[in-house]
Amino acid sequence: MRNTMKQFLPLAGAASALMLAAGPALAQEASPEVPANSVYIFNTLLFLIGGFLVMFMAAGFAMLEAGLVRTKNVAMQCTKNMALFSIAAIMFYLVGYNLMYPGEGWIIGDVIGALGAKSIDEVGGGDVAAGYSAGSDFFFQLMFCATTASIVSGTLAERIKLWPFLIFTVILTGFIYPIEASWEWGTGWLDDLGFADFAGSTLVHSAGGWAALAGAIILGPRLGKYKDGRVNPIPGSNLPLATLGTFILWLGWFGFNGGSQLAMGSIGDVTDVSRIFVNTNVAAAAGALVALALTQVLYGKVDLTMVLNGALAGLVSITAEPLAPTQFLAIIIGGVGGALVVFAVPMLDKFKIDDVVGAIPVHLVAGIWGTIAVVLSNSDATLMAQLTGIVAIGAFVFVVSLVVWSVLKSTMGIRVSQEEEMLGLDSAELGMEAYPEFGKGSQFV
Amino acid sequence: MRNTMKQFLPLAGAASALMLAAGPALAQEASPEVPANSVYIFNTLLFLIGGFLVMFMAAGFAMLEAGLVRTKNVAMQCTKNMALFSIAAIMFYLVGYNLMYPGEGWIIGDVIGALGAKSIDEVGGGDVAAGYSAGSDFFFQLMFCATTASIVSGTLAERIKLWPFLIFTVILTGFIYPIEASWEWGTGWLDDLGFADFAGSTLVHSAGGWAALAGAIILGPRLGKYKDGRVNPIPGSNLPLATLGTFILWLGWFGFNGGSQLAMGSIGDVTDVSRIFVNTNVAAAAGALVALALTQVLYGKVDLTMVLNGALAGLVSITAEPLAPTQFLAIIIGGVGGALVVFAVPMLDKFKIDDVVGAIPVHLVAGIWGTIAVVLSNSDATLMAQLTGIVAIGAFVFVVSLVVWSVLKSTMGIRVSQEEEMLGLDSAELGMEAYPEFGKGSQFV
Amino acid sequence: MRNTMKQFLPLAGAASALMLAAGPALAQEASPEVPANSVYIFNTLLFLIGGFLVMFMAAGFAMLEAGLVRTKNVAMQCTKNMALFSIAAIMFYLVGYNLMYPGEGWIIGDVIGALGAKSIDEVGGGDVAAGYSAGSDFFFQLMFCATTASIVSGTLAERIKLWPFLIFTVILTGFIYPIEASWEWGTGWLDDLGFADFAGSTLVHSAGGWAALAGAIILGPRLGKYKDGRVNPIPGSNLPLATLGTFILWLGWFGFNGGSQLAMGSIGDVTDVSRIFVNTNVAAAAGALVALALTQVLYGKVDLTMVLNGALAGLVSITAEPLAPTQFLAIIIGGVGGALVVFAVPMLDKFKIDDVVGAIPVHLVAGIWGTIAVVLSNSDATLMAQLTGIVAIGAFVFVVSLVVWSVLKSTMGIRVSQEEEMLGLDSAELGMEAYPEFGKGSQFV
Amino acid sequence: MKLVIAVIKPFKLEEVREALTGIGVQGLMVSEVKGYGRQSGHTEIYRGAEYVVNFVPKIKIEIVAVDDQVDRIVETIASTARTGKIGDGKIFVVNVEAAVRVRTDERNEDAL
Amino acid sequence: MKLVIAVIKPFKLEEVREALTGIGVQGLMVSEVKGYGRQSGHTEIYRGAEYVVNFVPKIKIEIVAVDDQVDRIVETIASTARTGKIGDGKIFVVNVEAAVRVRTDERNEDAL
Amino acid sequence: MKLVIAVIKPFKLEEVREALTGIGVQGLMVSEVKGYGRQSGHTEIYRGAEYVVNFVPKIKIEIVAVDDQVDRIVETIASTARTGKIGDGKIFVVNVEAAVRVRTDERNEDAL
Ligand SMILES: Nc1ncnc2c1ncn2[C@@H]1O[C@H](COP(=O)(O)OP(=O)(O)O)[C@@H](O)[C@H]1O
Ligand SMILES: Nc1ncnc2c1ncn2[C@@H]1O[C@H](COP(=O)(O)OP(=O)(O)O)[C@@H](O)[C@H]1O
Ligand SMILES: Nc1ncnc2c1ncn2[C@@H]1O[C@H](COP(=O)(O)OP(=O)(O)O)[C@@H](O)[C@H]1O
Repeated sequence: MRNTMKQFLPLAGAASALMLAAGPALAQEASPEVPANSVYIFNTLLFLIGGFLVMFMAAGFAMLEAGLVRTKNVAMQCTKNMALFSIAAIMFYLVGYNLMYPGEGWIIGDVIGALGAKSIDEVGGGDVAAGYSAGSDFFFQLMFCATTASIVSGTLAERIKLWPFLIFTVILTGFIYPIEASWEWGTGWLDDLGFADFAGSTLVHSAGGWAALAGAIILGPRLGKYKDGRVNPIPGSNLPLATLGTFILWLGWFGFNGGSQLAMGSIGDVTDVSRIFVNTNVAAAAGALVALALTQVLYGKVDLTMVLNGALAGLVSITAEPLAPTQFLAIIIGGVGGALVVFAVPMLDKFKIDDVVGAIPVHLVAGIWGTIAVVLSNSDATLMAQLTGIVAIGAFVFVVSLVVWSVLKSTMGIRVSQEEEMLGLDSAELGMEAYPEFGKGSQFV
Repeated sequence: MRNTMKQFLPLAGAASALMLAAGPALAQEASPEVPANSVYIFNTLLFLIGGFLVMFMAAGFAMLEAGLVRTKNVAMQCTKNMALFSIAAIMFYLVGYNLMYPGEGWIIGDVIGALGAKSIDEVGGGDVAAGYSAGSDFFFQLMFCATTASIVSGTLAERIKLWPFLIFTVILTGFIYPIEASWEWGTGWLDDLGFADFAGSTLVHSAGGWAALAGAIILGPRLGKYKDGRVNPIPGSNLPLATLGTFILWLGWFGFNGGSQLAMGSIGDVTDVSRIFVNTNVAAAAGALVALALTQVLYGKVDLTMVLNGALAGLVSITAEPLAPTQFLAIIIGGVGGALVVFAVPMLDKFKIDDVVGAIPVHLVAGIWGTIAVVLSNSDATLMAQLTGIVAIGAFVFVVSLVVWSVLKSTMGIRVSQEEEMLGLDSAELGMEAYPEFGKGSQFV
Repeated sequence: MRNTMKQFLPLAGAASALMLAAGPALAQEASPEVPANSVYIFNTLLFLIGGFLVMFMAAGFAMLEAGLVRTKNVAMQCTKNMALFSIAAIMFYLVGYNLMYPGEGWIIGDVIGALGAKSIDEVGGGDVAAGYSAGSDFFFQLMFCATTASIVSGTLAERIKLWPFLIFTVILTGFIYPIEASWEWGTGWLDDLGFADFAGSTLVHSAGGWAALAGAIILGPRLGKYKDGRVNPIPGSNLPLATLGTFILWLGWFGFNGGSQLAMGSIGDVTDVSRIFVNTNVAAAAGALVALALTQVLYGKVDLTMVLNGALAGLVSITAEPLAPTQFLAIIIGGVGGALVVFAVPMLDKFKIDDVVGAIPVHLVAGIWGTIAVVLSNSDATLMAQLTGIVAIGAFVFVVSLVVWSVLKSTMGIRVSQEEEMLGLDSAELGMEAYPEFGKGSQFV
Repeated sequence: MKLVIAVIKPFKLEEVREALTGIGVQGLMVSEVKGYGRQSGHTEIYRGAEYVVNFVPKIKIEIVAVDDQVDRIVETIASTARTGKIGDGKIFVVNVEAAVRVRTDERNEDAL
Repeated sequence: MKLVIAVIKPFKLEEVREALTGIGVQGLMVSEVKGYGRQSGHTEIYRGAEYVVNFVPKIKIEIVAVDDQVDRIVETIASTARTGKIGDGKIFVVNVEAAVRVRTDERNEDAL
Repeated sequence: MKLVIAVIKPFKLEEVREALTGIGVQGLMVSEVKGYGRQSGHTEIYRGAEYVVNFVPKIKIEIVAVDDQVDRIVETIASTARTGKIGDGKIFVVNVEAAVRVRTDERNEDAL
């Protein structure tokens, strides 16, 4: 299946072939093919640009989360985001990549990939027949792994200890994500089954959401969040930072979805990348506007944090199939994502699952929706295959995460003490404060 | 006229042709032309890169404005910026694009374009003869529409109601901007006349400025801004955010101006894009430094907010013609822009026009200057044509905006109540606060 | 030596030639060379993308520094960062570029380059034989000059007067940096000697660090930093901004190192760029994680500011040779950089050298380490040549900076008065405040 | 000497300060407080959850004045800060036993 | 009337406020302060340098109440804010000579 | 017992705290205030418009002490906070009727 194999790419791009097949008239008037060397450069460049855009999403998550936690936990949230991205970089190199893309070397066929650190092209090397440089592909794929970990940190903020969180990140980025992602993008069993997830609504976003959900359940809600049967809102400390984070994520998503075309060395491919950019953008817009309108209608006032979540939910929703929909359909898909968030946030609260930044509604709920919505535009996708993928990956990630969180809990403990939580993780675990000054007058030292 | 038609682009780029004409010796030693397929990819890529850079300007405006309003209105300013960008994305798709680029389908020839939603290339499609993918062009052009709306939100901050503002944004991005922009970039009557506005000093920046000016007049100044004949400064709440916003805008401007070359599939085109980057950068630098020096000389102290405005004014000034000037001339053009801002800000105050972030000096005043300055380097431009464009677009946008604002005012009202304004829009209209914590000690909940 | 000549690039890229030589089997199966025009476009595009990424590093430095100074000096730090980038843009154009890249026109052979403003390709021009457009090269190289100046501003924050700082910046960006950088990248005497510094661990980072060190010595520490033999920590006012700044710098570094490949118009080159991205990323990750682990072990608590410095130190360390190392070696190199920072920060304090943001440990110390580490992977590099370069550039920049700072001190004075320092530079020199509101309740005015 | 403590609505500060200057008050201190009183109790919704806003931002003004000025100060604040709507605030008066001007070491009434 | 000034640990504020509401207190002011006391003195490390944290964040509550409510208020605050650990805070009582409700110009006990 | 209220220049805080510790003061509260007094009145320019800066940042220190320590505390603050320039601040003394240490329920002088 095209586009489900998020790595393999025959010379000159699957898409050009498709174009030839699909539009003979068009293909005829095309001048001779783009030379293979140029194709290689274009494809590699797509990975590099896509990669640095997605890398910047790490900053987006950091700012979003720093803005949505209380002041007393802001420095810790920054620390976790720096650390998790760094851990992902190293773990994906050491084990993740080859687990995810074993080629022919599966340990357990189509289920568990290969072990071993990833090696890339030599200096001055590169094989034109590969269609792109191995390093650019690694760079790009790594960023998806890091994104999965970023999702978890937001949900569990303000109460989880630093070190167990980092250990979970090691396991998530080194094993959990690569294994489930191999089933599809590594051409494992889900790919064989016809499951379609273009850029990772399920593989990345729902997966991150499931890991976060397992953590939230084991960890419990923040002190005071639910008391006497009431939900006690805990407002985020810095909404412009959260807004900035959302804009950065929106920007990065062009790399996330656009780069997942995996090729731009042909007219068909680069045209598809453009289509993806357009759909990605408008889905985010629709998600934001639906959340804006819905909160106005439901609560009588617009809720900025929901608008931000709505934009992100629009983005997550379109991620499973950002190419096939028309712009109109993309608006619908993104808009539904925005609506889902508005309803899912209070619903989670009903279950006393405390998700500090709304990562579960945004990434898990909208991720499931987006994966189902693939069938609306992609005729190769079947509802059955989509549901199988959603359930299989959900079950795997959720159960393994539950186990890991439980083991961490019963060994080193995952939650700070009540007193530390009240004091704030910044003082308790870092011994420093995000905004240490005593108001602006702190001209004393 | 080349470069005034901000969309149409014959196969392989007008600029290559120009290059062939202009430099035969050079052209001879050039190896055979870049293959048409590659040209298509390069051009499309320019739009995509330019587009995501300009998209990020939405974050720049959001941060600039969030930094320059008072704390009590910061969350609202973030909300407006998220919403206006989203509205622009949807309106430009639904009506804006075809109004702006009717091709042969003008409703009123060269004045009012076509109606109907924009459709882009099919999956795997793309016509090499078009020179770039339709989606990439749409994506890029959309961002200019959104920028126009961003300009308005800053001026009217801290007192305008959310919903009337959003309705105005719908009209601005769906109709006002596309119509006036069609006159030039849609090859309408101003283009026929020889008006030159490479990347939109007038079409985007002044237009946004005029819409903002009309709004500011109808809306009136903030409470307490002008009392007893004195101007009462209302300092912005977060200058590092405003600085960040300015840097982001500066970055995005490389996409704004560089992408407006519309092609990079030939040596001539990509060389021109480089030249545009260089001129854009140095004009911003000159604007910032002139504002820095002038505020030191005039007030005895440097005013950071003026330096930020100065950099932006430099950018706006060079936008009408970022290609033709030498670097030296770009410094002059940008520097004059920076100076204009320093004088225009207090002048607006004299007229009791309350522009919260200085958008009118930056975008309208420097935009006019930049459009006139085209004649300094572009021999195809005439002062007459430039003035005609400035006046025509100014009159159209200003009058239509005045009418729309007046209608909104007399129907739903556009201004919050005095009490709400004093309380702040965040509490009054959103029921939330940008920085809700009571200083850093708010470890209570 | 390839890669040491950071400008000259024969038609179609040295690297392609290298590839042909190095991998005949591979080269044979390659389709015909990328056409020269396409190569030109690719190379130019690399400079443009690299350039705008590095430009954004100016925002990264601004945010990092705004976050690490006290509230009372934040607006000034923003002002300095805006101004220094602007000054660099103009000075590098007026004198810097030709001093750095004199071609055949050295004033003093291989030591002092040529005088005169830089001119770039005409409109529609560009010479295919040059391999890239002159404007793109200028744009890219300019950003390195600006980076050097950004390094200085952080160290000297919170006590230096604005104007002497700006004058120093004029000299640094117009003369000091271009001259020392010409020795290597302008193919001066250090290049002849075999010194290797791929993207500027020494030429940019150590150079900035030396200039900062000289300034810190002449300027003295902030009031109250060292008293009664104790070090008195002065916490930064806004750690999420500092985190954002670090992420922006990390992003920009892909342009910094990747763009320094100077070519991507061949399979070999673009593959190398990918390799550079990968190594750059993982070195930063290692630097961050080592600093995280080390502060935990040494102090019992993780220090976020050290983690940020650690990531940057990892980046600086890999900058001298981001291409040759394997990913594993890149981890070592970056990790050692992170460790060096953790030890260098308190060491500087021992010498009562007050470096507000840790720029000397990050840029000078890790820069020296990175330059030496070249010999670990680049067989063309010799320890002798590396040390010669480190010492020569260090001595030149340090001594000249010492002289300039001393002259500035004895003429106009470089330090604000005690009272102004206590009051804060924002009030004293700008007459404005970064966060002027009296907490969030400041609904008065 | 008395210490007059007034809690008022934030946006009234500037007006009150001007009125006080008008009657000859030469010094005062201002601080931010959160008030709890009859005014509190409106509900807001944040991310779908209702909650009661208990504390309202207020400004506290503190003025030390000689005894015979106190009434005038209290009246001036009361009349200027009044909007007639709930939450206008309170004024309290506390006795002060001594005062010092740090700069000059002047004492008591001379210190004000 | 008396002014009750209580300095407590920040996270106890909400509990104390509820307890006070429970005994009929209808108004109070809250502000942030930094406390120095026995609790201070722990050392932290910042960028490799040790330093002593002298000031600890605290919340100050101020309540003006009629005389016969004061004891109950003091007891309520004391028992609610108590954790038994160092730094729990202090309560002070100061005499108040007059009170005004700005909105209505009611005086003294009626003003509370 | 007395409550000593001192308003000082912010950068003097650390010095004053050390001096007070030196004479045996074991506890105090610090808060940020904006002062209005003789010192105010300098003009600034913001975006081309002049305005008068009315309020100056100050630090307020509050100490409850037994009666016979009060004079020493006042003298210590006054001499340490003095720079001789306008705006050095004020010190006020107010009577305190009761004190409680929350942690132990100790009362009055034992509570300090
Ligand atoms: N007993 C009290 N002690 C101290 N401050 C009080 C007291 N009662 C009210 N306040 C302060 O006065 C403000 C206004 O009081 P409130 O009861 O809301 O309105 P009103 O004074 O109009 O009846 C409160 O927000 C609080 O800051
Ligand atoms: N003499 C005092 N005057 C004013 N406030 C005091 C005084 N002593 C202590 N405080 C306040 O009470 C807080 C708690 O006091 P502390 O000595 O740390 O613990 P404890 O009350 O448990 O003995 C301090 O942080 C300070 O805010
Ligand atoms: N009558 C007063 N009541 C309360 N605080 C006062 C009073 N007068 C002055 N202050 C405080 O003391 C500070 C210093 O007073 P100011 O008149 O400026 O200088 P100085 O004390 O040197 O004459 C003021 O900023 C204000 O905070």
